[in-house]
Amino acid sequence: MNWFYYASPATFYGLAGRLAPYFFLLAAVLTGWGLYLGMLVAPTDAQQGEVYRVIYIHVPAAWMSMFLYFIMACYGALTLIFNTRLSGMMARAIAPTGAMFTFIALWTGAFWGKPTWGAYWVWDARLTSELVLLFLYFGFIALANAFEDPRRGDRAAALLAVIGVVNLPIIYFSVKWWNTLHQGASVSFKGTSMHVTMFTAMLVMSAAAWMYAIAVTLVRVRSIILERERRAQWVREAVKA
Amino acid sequence: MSFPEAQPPALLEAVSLSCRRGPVRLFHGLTLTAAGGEAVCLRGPNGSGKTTLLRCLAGLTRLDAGEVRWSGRPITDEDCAFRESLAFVGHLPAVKDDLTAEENLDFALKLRGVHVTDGQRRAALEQVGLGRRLTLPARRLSAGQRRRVGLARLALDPARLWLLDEPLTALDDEGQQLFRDLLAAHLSSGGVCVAATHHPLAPAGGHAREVWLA
Amino acid sequence: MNGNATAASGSFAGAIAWSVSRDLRLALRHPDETLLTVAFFALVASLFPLAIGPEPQLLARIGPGIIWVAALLAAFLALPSLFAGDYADGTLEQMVLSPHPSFGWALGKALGHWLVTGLPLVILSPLIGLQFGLPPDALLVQALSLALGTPLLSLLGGACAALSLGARGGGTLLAVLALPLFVPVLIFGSGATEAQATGIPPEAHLSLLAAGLLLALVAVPFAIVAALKIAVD
Amino acid sequence: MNLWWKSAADFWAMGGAGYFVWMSYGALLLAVVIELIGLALRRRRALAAIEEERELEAEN
Repeated sequence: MNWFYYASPATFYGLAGRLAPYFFLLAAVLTGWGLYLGMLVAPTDAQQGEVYRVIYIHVPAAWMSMFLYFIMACYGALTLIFNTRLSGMMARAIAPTGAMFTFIALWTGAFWGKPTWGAYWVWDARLTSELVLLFLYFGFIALANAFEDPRRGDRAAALLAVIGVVNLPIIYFSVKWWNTLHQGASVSFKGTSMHVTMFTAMLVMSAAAWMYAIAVTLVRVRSIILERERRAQWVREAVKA
Repeated sequence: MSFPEAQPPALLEAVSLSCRRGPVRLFHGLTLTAAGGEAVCLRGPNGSGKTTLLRCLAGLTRLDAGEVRWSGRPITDEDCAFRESLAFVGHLPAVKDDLTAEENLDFALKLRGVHVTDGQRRAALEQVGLGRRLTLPARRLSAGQRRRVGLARLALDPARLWLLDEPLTALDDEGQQLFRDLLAAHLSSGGVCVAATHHPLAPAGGHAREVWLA
Repeated sequence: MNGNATAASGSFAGAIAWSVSRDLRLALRHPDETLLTVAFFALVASLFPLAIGPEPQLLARIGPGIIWVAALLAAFLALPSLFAGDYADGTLEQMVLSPHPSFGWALGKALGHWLVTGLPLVILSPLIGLQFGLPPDALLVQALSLALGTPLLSLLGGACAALSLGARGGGTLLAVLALPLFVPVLIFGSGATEAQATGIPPEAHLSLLAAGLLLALVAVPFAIVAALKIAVD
Repeated sequence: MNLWWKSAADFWAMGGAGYFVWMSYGALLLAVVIELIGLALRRRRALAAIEEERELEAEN
């Protein structure tokens, strides 16, 4: 398969259109199954009672938020090295979903923290670096849209994503160091021994989050392509069909 | 000035360049060569891509396709060797308001890696008619006088390739004549010049090939 | 083109010398800008006692953090103008096209920014520390942590300033880009002073800051040049 | 797979932590709904812009 065939926005527009529904379907099925397992079948947790069930969306959201930022940085590197147009659009398409997952991770972390630790916001290493990650996402989105020429925005935001992804581990470990320095080792989520159904439910929910992120990104990148190529001839045919 | 039969080796070669600015494709498959002692004049209506082509030749703007070669070697991204022989004059005269004309010239040449004595600098400024304004902060200079600081830099710059964007703007008749003298000296010593301009570039009797951009 | 001028030759030292000497001369033409940064630093630091109250033990405890945040914000304020002037008057094109290695003048610009903003903060910090009643040894560690931290801020902030050149949103956009990257510097910087003030040896914090600085000195100028080339494209 | 909960009421109560669990899941649901609506709006705006572009071209 000619790899660069699908790299051109025109052809990718069609491919994304065909793939997106399947990913949405997969996401729905996996979510249904995951929730069934996690919420209806999995037993109560010995220490935390029922509130631990927030884990089925908190952990996948946290994973997705970090992984999507990493993928954005990869697309950014592609944009900087090969100057391809589509990779810049893909990075822009991922950013809002990544920011959403980061916000959900923070929100669910807070609502989980209240009954467990007694406070909505605890300066725990993970939550704090998640908060900084949210600012990195806002920075990416703001920078990408801050220029007249969208290509210029793509390249500047791509470089920011690469700089951000290099700094992310440094931020995480500096916050972890800072956290243990001031409060001693905070309770870690991994303390609770994972019942097998709990673990499978969480994996299934992670896969569901994956499918959802891909589906949403494909749909959003189609809109971005339409916005960028609105004068092109192929757009007229594609839209008419 | 008779032109020798055998074509002198092309110093600057641009092979099938193409570049887009947003949705608009400015030029495609454009090829251009210039040998030592030759001046090429880019003509065309506003927005036809003259400036973008110049910036592509200098390596400022990234090309979508095509390649620019200087004395046979393709220009790479961090190409200090090529830039040692390049003098680029853009729309903006690159003059700092807070510095005097002499300081601006001094820093401009240092940035080009060119070392000249104070005497040479002052002589160049005199040559371009700024002799009495050496200690005046550039803020007080007119647009034409700022351009002349650029001319003084060109006079002292040993670069073999001149890429000039509208070099004659804001220059009065005397200034334009100064520029044409500098250009004639540059070409006669084997230099190459590519300029985007609406004014006639050809020095009296000389020849300047013209490239029209749609 | 008279032949007597020597041929153009790019050099690393030439690049740094050019950017530092030019930026210092420009700063000397506008000494008020440097004083503004220092005044802002002192002003922000003295707002907190007014807000929290003069109670010495409390001020001594929160002093290190506040001074570091004030220094960080002061260093941040001078960032937008780092490349904006060159971008506006066309000097940036000449820099990108200079035969000097771009790593050199990018490092020189960050160094110039540090000399004009970071260094005065380091020199003034003991004075402000006295305001918060910090012991002399803590003042020394604080000045050392600022001396290691502020160049890091100039480098990281320089990259973000280059990224947001010509962007809408100006200063606030730069803040959203740069401040998350400043988090580790703030943590280790203020952590060092606080450790010293509470009797813990600060060597760990200072060595991490120094390591961060070395890493940034080697890597960040490349990011600055890449960002500037995007801006000039 | 027998269900863990005795009755639907137990399920909603979530052993006393219902408020926190359903506020979390509700937030996720709301975020997803907002994102999907946003996507649809964005696509509609893009199509309208294309239409506008075509009319503009048709005129001159």
